[in-house]
Amino acid sequence: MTKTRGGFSRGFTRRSFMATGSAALLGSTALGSGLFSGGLAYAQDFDLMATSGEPVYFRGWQFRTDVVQSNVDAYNERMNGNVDYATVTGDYPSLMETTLIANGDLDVLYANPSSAVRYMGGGWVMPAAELPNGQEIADSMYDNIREAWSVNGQLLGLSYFVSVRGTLLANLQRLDEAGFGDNPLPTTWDQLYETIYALHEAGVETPFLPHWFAEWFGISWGFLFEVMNRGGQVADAETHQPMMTVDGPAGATLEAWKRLWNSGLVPEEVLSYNEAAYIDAFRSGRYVFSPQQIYDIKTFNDPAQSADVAGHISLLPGTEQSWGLIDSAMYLMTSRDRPDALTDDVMRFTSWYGYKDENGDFAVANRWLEENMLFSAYRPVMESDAAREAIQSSVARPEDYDTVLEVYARTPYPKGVWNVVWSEEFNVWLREKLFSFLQDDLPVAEVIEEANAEITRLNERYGI
Amino acid sequence: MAKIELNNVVKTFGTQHAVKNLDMTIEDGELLVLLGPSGCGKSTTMNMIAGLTDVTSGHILFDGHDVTTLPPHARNIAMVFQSSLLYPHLSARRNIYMSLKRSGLSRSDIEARIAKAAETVNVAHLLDKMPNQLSGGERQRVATAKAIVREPDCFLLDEPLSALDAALRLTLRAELVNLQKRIETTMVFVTHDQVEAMTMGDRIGVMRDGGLEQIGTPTEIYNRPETLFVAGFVGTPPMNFLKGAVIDEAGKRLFVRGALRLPLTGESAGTPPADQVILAVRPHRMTLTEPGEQALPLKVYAIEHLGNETIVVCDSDDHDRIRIVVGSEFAASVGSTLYAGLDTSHALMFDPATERPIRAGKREVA
Amino acid sequence: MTRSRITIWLVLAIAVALIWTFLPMYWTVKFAFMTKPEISRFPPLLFPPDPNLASFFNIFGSDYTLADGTVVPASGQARQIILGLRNSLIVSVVVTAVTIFVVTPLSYVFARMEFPAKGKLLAAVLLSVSLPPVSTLIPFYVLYVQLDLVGTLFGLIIITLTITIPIVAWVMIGFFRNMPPIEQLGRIDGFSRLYIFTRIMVPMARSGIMVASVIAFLFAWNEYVYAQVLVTGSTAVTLPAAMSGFLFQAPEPGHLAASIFLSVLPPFVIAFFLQKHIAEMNFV
Amino acid sequence: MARLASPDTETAAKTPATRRRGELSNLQFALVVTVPVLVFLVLVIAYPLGYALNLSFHDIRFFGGYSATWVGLENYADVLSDERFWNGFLLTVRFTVETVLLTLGIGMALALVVRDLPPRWRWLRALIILPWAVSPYGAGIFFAYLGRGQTGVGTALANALGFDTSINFITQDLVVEFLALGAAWNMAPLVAFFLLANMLTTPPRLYDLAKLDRMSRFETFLYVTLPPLRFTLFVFTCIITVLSIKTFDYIFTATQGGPGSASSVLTYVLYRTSFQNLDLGYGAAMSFYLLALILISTGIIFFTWGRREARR
Repeated sequence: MTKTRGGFSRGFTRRSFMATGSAALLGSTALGSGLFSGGLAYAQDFDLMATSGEPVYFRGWQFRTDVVQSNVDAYNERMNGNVDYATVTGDYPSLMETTLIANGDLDVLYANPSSAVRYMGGGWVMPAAELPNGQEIADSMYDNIREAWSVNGQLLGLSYFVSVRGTLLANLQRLDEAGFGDNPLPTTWDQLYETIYALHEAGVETPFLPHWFAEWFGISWGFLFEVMNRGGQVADAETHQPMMTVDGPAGATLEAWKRLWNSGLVPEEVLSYNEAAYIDAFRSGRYVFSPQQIYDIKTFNDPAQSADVAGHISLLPGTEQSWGLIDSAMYLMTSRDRPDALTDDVMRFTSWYGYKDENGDFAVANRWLEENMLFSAYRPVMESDAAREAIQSSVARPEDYDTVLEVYARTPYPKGVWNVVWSEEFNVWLREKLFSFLQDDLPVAEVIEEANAEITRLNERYGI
Repeated sequence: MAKIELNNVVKTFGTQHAVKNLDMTIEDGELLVLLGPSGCGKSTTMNMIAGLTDVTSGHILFDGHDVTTLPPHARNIAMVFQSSLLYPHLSARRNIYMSLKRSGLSRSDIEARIAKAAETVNVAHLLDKMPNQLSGGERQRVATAKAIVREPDCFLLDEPLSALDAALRLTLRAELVNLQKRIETTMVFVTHDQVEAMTMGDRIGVMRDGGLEQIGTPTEIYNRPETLFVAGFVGTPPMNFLKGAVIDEAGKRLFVRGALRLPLTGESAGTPPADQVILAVRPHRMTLTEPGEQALPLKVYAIEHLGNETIVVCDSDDHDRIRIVVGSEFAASVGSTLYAGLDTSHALMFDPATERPIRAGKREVA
Repeated sequence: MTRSRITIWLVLAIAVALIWTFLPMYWTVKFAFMTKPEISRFPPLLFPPDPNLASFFNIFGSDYTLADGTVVPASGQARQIILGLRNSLIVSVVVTAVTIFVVTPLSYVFARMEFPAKGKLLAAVLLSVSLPPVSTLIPFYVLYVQLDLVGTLFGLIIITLTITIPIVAWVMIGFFRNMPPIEQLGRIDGFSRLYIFTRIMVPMARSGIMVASVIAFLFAWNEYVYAQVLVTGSTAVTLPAAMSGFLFQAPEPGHLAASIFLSVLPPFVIAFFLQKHIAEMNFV
Repeated sequence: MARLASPDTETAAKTPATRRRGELSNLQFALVVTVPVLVFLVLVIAYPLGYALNLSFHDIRFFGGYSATWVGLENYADVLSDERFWNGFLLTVRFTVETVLLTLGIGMALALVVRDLPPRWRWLRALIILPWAVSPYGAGIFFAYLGRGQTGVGTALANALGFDTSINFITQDLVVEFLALGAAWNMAPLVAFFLLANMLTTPPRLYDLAKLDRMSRFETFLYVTLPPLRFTLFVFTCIITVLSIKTFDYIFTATQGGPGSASSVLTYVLYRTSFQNLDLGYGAAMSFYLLALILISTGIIFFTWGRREARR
């Protein structure tokens, strides 16, 4: 079976980079190995037993590594696998990118879609579409998510989780204390800001913890989802041309931010938080509202983890508008130089881990849902009774179950700025610009103009 | 025992000349003191004799054998370093032992020698102490024991007493001289202390700027300094220098300086007339006198009572410091003027241009 | 010493010095003895209300049951922490040993011998002190990929040596310079240069070598920038790299505090027992 | 007693000149011990420098096909008109100057405190050294938790004293000063110990002299304690300057360059450029400016201060 993995150009790319600095030191890496992908003897049934005996390097960021490890152990034991799992800590996307450029020991990795698109652009990724059961996998995903995860119609990776980052959580207890318990929860960003100022009037010192923290998925993503929640787009989903306007949702977002910042309701330190500090801040019960991961509803309502707020964390309804954006991650396969037999093993493991195990169960995805309320891209997973139980056990009020599904269903995805090779560069730029917008009190119009210009510049640079 | 000869020895560090064309002979069994201010090249000279420093050019001979390229231990010398350096992490016994470790002697011979050397300088009771437990004098003795235990042909001592207090220095000086005479070994002793040099040396080599100024017995050095530098460096208190001129007046030579007109007598009487000379005279050879043509007016600067005698430190009219040794009962107030006469038969005349003595009839050579 | 009396000012000054020294450590390390809700409480607590050792068990892979029966689950990072601890020890000890072995003669030679081009060579050694790791990271990474050294202890040891050698050389050169001219004594006694160096200078320089070892150990033990890029996610992960998993992404301040506490213990013990040598060695 | 020598030992003590051949000359000995290390060091200096130099003349792109285009000095020129670079540059200078002053000042204060300890209290000296054993990234974590309003000691104390407020040091105006304080916490103990070692060599008589001269405490410090420490202070000024300009992991864990870019010092800007944006050529050019900054700063310190101290 022939496949177009572009192995040749990839190998060439890496070697050219290294030769840039050190022609003399360059060893001769086997050029041929990447030319033709491992021709899996593709039969009706995809045999998941590992055969090569060589290690498959699986790397992820640090999240419930105990669960991941036990899943990997199960695969290794049952499927004769030799998967080497470890976490990569620190600046994950950059470290992964460095490893990929260098053709390092890496076969399967976690990636956010924006990173995945970039890696694809670098030619370092073997898309999921190349799996023998690639079509079947794509078919069992929700359409909007499959689309978000595809480049040129090719599905990049398998479902790790799908979540809503920026789900507006509310601390019901604090609302009650402030005398707002009987008011309906806000349903739009504008209503939310009004409530925040009203709370402040009522003596609540820190009513809102905005999504302004310092991670790569912090303030810039906060901007993206607020613009989309307000009905706007940062860039066109197909052409990637900039779409922000001063009197549109982007302008409204920045105006709201400027007012919030200048009102002094938000401690400046938020701008230097990492996610740990961001979650801890909300967990402390100091704040009333905050955009958070939808799966953290479970964390916050768990007395063992969040005694001060457990049982009081609800979410704003998705009746009027969407909240947040789709924050998801995939299992990606790399296209590094490796023996064909090993490539086959990589595919087997990825399919087992990211899709169905040898019994045809979505074992890993189901477990994530139960343990951490991590949603999946696979329809059968989400539509199971187990999913219903998992969600219901995690929310503060029974009616929140419907709200969760409602919010989940409406959540947008910023394809215009994420499914493009410059996504990370724009993200870093946007992050700095937004910090500067707040701290240096830049005019709204100027920031929007510069952001549009930056997108245009990046499009030109990459010939888009 | 060895006779050491230095033939035209030169040492340069980069472009800097540490020792310039040095010729010197150290006689067998002699105690030669190398004297000079710091940086004069005396330590470098000693290091070259020891073999610690390579010679840039020239030759060093021990008993007529060229040892210029031999390493230190092959020259059979012993050396005591500044402040009586010892290995700080080894006991006194081990320190002494280290001198013989490479000798090939049997253990019992070494023990016997150590015991004997320790006895010689009276440190037997200190052998098991560490250097930092020893007093300055004890360290010096241990260092000496370490040196003599080798039974070397030559001892080299590089300012071993410089860090000690005056009283102890006096004692150890005598001890060292006594030791050297007992064991009859050639010894080279480096110091910047002229008293030490005068009291210890059989001969003294005075060095300055990498060159040998003069070599001779203490008496020669004291009485017949061959350069202005030696004259000023040796002797306590140092020689007085008076600038002036020598004129011929009716066949008699006079030293003239301002109103001062001194007839030259004795050896100096032969000094040829010259516009510029320096008259050097020991403070002991000056006396207090009445004002007059032969008296030098001086202003009292300080008075130093030594018990048996008194040194009057004065300023001359052109601000040269002049010292006069007088009787112990002398009294005067600071700032008062007094008049000094001097005995020109003991004065030396130097040419300021060459800094060499002016001898009768040799004026034209210079 | 001018005054050795204990005055009220001295007591006050000592108190301030001790607070200055320990408060920053205490403030984070206390998390290790607190539960998650206690850690995130606002306003923050000054003291752990009910100290427990859960975090210490967790980071080594054991669940821990609190007094009230709550089970605090083991950390998934435990494997890496244990691995990191082991690797950090290996790297630090090897780097320290190699650094001392190599730098002691090197700095002795630079401090006490004259030879051609000495100044230039010394400048080259010292220049490497000023190279920022951030700017050498990419070139090293590429080189390491080609040499297949990424994710290996050997590779990390080599790169850590590039940090420790110049710094330790710098300290040791100063130290050797201030020693008395003992090698002349040795040469008079007929010892070879090698003997003088190994049997006389090295024993004499013991306290200097001790301090240099501490410095080398600390730099190796605390190295994070290179480790982050070269060994994260491999079996050669070091403790700092493994720990950073508690810092980024998933919040585990308790585990972070426990592992920091763990990570400062070895250097503390070493620095504590060797500090008197530092006071002795006066290298500048 | 005439001489100690006896005939049988005389020959043994007079070692023949054969050893000379076996003994290494200065140069040989120096070569044997230094060359391997130097080759190693030169490689590890020269390789990354050369590599980075080459990168800096190229525009490196990974996406849409790898390319390395020769651009000559363009990267260097671009850096000079880059606002982020200058922002980082100023922050680096501010951080470095503050760190040096705080470290030396606090190190001096610590040294003075532990110097005056009576013998029975000397063990306290050992405690003061401990922060030095903490890694920069550990110190970063400590000061992040210490300084944030959410978790910080300021908020805790204020609330313990009854003020319902949050005291936060991680602000645009204060963050650099706060970070400098943390860096000083980390490095001052070492300075203190070397200063202490020097202080203890000052003859106690000088302090008696100062008392006779009726010097105030401050004058005593200025004229008796300080002068012998000047060379040590100079050396540490150099060391801390270099370490402060180079520092990365400390700021990375403490603030990630934030809030906003308020603590994005040069090393952080460089990290973002090279690692996050993969703009390797541009980043390499920037790293040479960083290296130049280090060399020029230490050069300035040496020529304005060090030469004077060395002459002394």
